[in-house]
Amino acid sequence: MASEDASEYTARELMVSAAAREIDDGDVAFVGMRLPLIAFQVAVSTHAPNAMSVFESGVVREDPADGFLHTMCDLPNLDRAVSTTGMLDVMGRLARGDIDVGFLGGAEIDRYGNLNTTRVHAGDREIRLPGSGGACDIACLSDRTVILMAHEPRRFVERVEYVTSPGHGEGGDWRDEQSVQGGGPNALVTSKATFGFDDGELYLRTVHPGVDADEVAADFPWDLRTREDVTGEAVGVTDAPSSEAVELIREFDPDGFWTRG
Amino acid sequence: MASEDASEYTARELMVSAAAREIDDGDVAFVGMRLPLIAFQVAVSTHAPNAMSVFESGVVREDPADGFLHTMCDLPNLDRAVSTTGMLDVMGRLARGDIDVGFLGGAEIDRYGNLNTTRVHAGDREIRLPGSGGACDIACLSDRTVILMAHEPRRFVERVEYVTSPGHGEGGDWRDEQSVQGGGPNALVTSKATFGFDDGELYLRTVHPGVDADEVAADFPWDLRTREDVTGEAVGVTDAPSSEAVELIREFDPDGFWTRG
Amino acid sequence: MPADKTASMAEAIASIEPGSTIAAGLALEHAIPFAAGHELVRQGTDDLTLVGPISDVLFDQLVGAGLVSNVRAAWTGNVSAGSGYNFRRAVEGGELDVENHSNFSIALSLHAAELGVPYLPTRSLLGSDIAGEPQFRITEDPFEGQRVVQVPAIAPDWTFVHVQRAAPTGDAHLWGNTGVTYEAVRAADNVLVTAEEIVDPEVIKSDPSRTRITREQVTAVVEAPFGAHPSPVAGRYNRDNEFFLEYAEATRDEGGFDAWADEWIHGVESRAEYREKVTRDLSVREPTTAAEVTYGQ
Amino acid sequence: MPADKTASMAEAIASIEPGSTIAAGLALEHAIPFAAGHELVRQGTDDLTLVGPISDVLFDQLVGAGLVSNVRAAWTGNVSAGSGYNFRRAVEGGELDVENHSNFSIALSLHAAELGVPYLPTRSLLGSDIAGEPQFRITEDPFEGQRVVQVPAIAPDWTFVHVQRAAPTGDAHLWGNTGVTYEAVRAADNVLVTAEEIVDPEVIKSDPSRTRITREQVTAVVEAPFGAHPSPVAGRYNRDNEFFLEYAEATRDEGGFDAWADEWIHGVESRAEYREKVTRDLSVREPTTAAEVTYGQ
Repeated sequence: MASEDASEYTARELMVSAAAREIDDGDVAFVGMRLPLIAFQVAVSTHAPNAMSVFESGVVREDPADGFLHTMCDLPNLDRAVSTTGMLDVMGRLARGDIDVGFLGGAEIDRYGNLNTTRVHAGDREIRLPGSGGACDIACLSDRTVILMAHEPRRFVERVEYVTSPGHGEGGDWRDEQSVQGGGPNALVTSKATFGFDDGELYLRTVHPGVDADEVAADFPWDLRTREDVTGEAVGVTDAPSSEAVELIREFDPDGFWTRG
Repeated sequence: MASEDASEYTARELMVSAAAREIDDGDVAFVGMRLPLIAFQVAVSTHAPNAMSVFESGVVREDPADGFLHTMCDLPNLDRAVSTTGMLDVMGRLARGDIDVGFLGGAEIDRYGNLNTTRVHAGDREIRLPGSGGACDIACLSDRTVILMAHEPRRFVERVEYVTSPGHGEGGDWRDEQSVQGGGPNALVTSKATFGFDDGELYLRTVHPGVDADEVAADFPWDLRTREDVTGEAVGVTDAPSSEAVELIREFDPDGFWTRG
Repeated sequence: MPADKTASMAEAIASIEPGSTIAAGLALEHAIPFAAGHELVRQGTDDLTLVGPISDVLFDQLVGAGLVSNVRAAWTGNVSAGSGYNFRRAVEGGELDVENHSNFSIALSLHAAELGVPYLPTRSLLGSDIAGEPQFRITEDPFEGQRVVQVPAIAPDWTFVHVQRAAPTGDAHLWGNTGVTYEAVRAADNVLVTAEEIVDPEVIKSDPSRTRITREQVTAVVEAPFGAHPSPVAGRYNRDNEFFLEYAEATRDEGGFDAWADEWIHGVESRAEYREKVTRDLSVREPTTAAEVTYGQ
Repeated sequence: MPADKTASMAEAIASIEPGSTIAAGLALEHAIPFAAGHELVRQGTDDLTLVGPISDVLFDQLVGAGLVSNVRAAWTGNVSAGSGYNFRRAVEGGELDVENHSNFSIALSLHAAELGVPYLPTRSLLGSDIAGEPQFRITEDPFEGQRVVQVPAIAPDWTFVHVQRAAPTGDAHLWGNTGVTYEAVRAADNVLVTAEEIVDPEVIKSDPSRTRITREQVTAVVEAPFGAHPSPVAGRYNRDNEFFLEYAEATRDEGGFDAWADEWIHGVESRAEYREKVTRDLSVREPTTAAEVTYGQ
């Protein structure tokens, strides 16, 4: 467990901080649970005081819950919410194009940001995963999405076995061609690096402090492009979380249930 | 204005009483306003204590309102209702086939019980009427419908100019052939007589006390069939409203706004 | 701090362009936004398309004022008296186009826009001449081979809604029957909330399950006590039936509307002055208080 | 007098046929009808098809008890711990069929049944492999030529819903987020309402805008205090996260579920006894009371 010194932080705290920066002030964010939930709480407490969060269970909230959340339906998230409503109300906002940013996770991601949370293979054995939940809807319909994943090489595959949540499909203008409404993935944040998308394809944008860019590239089964390839600018180093962000994360997750250990 | 003696009653009070008898105990009735609303209140206060009423504005009610109603949204109809909800909630009940009986009115009715409340001609002049409201939906989707109309010969036409609310179309199995879901009109109650439907065609069932059956038939521009033609049983006389029914009608409409004058 | 969306009625209505599509009268005879409608008449915002299930004289007034080119509705009239005479005259005179709907089809049109889809199917309308109106398509569904009518989406430029209470943010509480209010709020590009009372946001947030109109959908919030008169507002005031009957009498003949509007719209400076002109007692004399509900953690 | 629909949990569950389709867990992590599910396990009602968005271990428990042939859902697992191990084993062992949905598509399936139509269209799913699952059709809409996915209706035999309070008639108040609860209630042939508290009908009728579950849809009402534990109920008790983690640990290995069920399902006589076994304090310590609302006339 990390020390309580805010100048030290865990990889997950860095992920939360990086994810929080993907929320602009005034955004309506489709949040879900775990790290993105904390990221929203950090964002709205710092640079994005007018951001709003919506949750597929039917919760609309403007401010951090006054208590720790294991799930989006924990009572602190319902208490003094802007609205506790139904799923179609929230999904309607997605479908009308009113959601600026949606957060996604996944067991597997491929070159074009497609995500699989339905079934994977470990050798010959097929492993059944929980499934989409609202992820497919968020992936299809949000203006942009941000993906958070643990950095494990087995999660990076050339082509996902099952597209639970479409990213940029086969790259390029695939979403337009397939009439997929939202804008698709804008960023991937792992526990080692952050990535952008160029012409629908993943590229390495920044590595977290102390991580080597070549080491990250080696975790991918294809020839990973980098910011240098895309913009000419060298791969950067991810901004460390501010001490304010770290303090907030530890306020929202006091036992480190989601962000430590 | 009628006397307060319950053994005397107006034509509209008789219509309300006849309409109330069309509601069975346990029915869910799609009521609307004016005479059917009072008919529901009478029915639930007498022979149909377990009937429920629904209104397209989004009101579900088990008992008569404790106050006079000009419209289905008057506050006495909302106060202590079973539910004050939205239109799709109520229309969903219709669409699922959960409404046993719906009430309709109309400016014109034809041989097969089709109703027009959209536009009529008076000579060369086209008169625009208010339109369907929920009537078309009730006519399409209720298990059965009951129609209430003032008895005026100009209202009885061979074929309505515009089918706002479908009855039995062209007679026979027309509704099945056209995939019209509900059962269609079961009865017509006018200020002079009651009518049934046989093979989709209107026939005279009973005349109100003091009304002559031939006189009623003469008001129709086609050769009106009668109960004698359909069942062999002579045209009857409509049951007068019970004194209890008359008293209830005057309780629910104390100034006779809908039922007198 | 979330944006403060409060405005005067004049300011809010001034932001509506001529030629707009406006949905109103969405809770049917309940909570009709008459105060907002009257300000449209004062400002002369014209070439409007009106959308709603039944309008109980609000649409008739806007038609009488010459502001309306098109009505997409199920019923237009006066629930107490029957006809809406301005509406009748305008249609019969060829000055007004009408897209005929049923209540269910207008609800589905707004619901389609709410759900972000081009249409919704229904088994209503089949067998009626409404199903044959040009805006609809009849098809067979691919699963069960049932005939269904496909009802196209309607996304109004503006939805007007009158509520009991709203926060300056736009979050609002409406109770009593709601008709197609929420569908229309979500379908619209802009929403004008007129409220009996503007309240502290904490009042609204104390009961988030009653909050079905939320700020992102709301463009402006106007405090308009008595803003739905002569229609009723649950818990606030009863319906003024006589007013509807007097309106019918006053507008039965051509030109009658102008005199009526001179008295009740142009002749009053404010809703407060309008309210003073209404002498009937419409107050709620036997209130029912909703059973306690708690949230918390 | 309207029918009294109150029943014991055993009576209510005994009326459910093996082979039924049951929708449950409809408010997502909130107010999951665990007490009703546990009685299904006790009675061994099997060959079930389960329908719901995400089930947060209720479905995993019914699968673990060997009662389930089919799951039509968007997500099946344990929200605190990730995997639902019984579900995984059953699918991987070929004992359980899964119809893959997203949350939106399962919501639309139930909504289609609610609206009495064979399908509803959506622009979600396009581009995913879920859109290619056999239950869906992809087509172009006839108005704008947009690609849409047609989602077929699902009408469950039973919907289970847990609420804060219900009248013996079946009219009920549920607050806090509701997910697809109302759609599923209206889509179903039968509804089992389990309630923290059975109340006088006048309590429910004091606030008809909160009453979105009404009697005609309800088959049975069971008083089941603590009936949603370990999930939370707004205003009543907090979520018992440790319980979910302990359940995950207990069921990680084959056979683990039986021991768990012996303790928590077969080993308790009543929900009261179950409640006594739960030692953590889940009470609502900082209640928020909803602002006053009045109706009346």
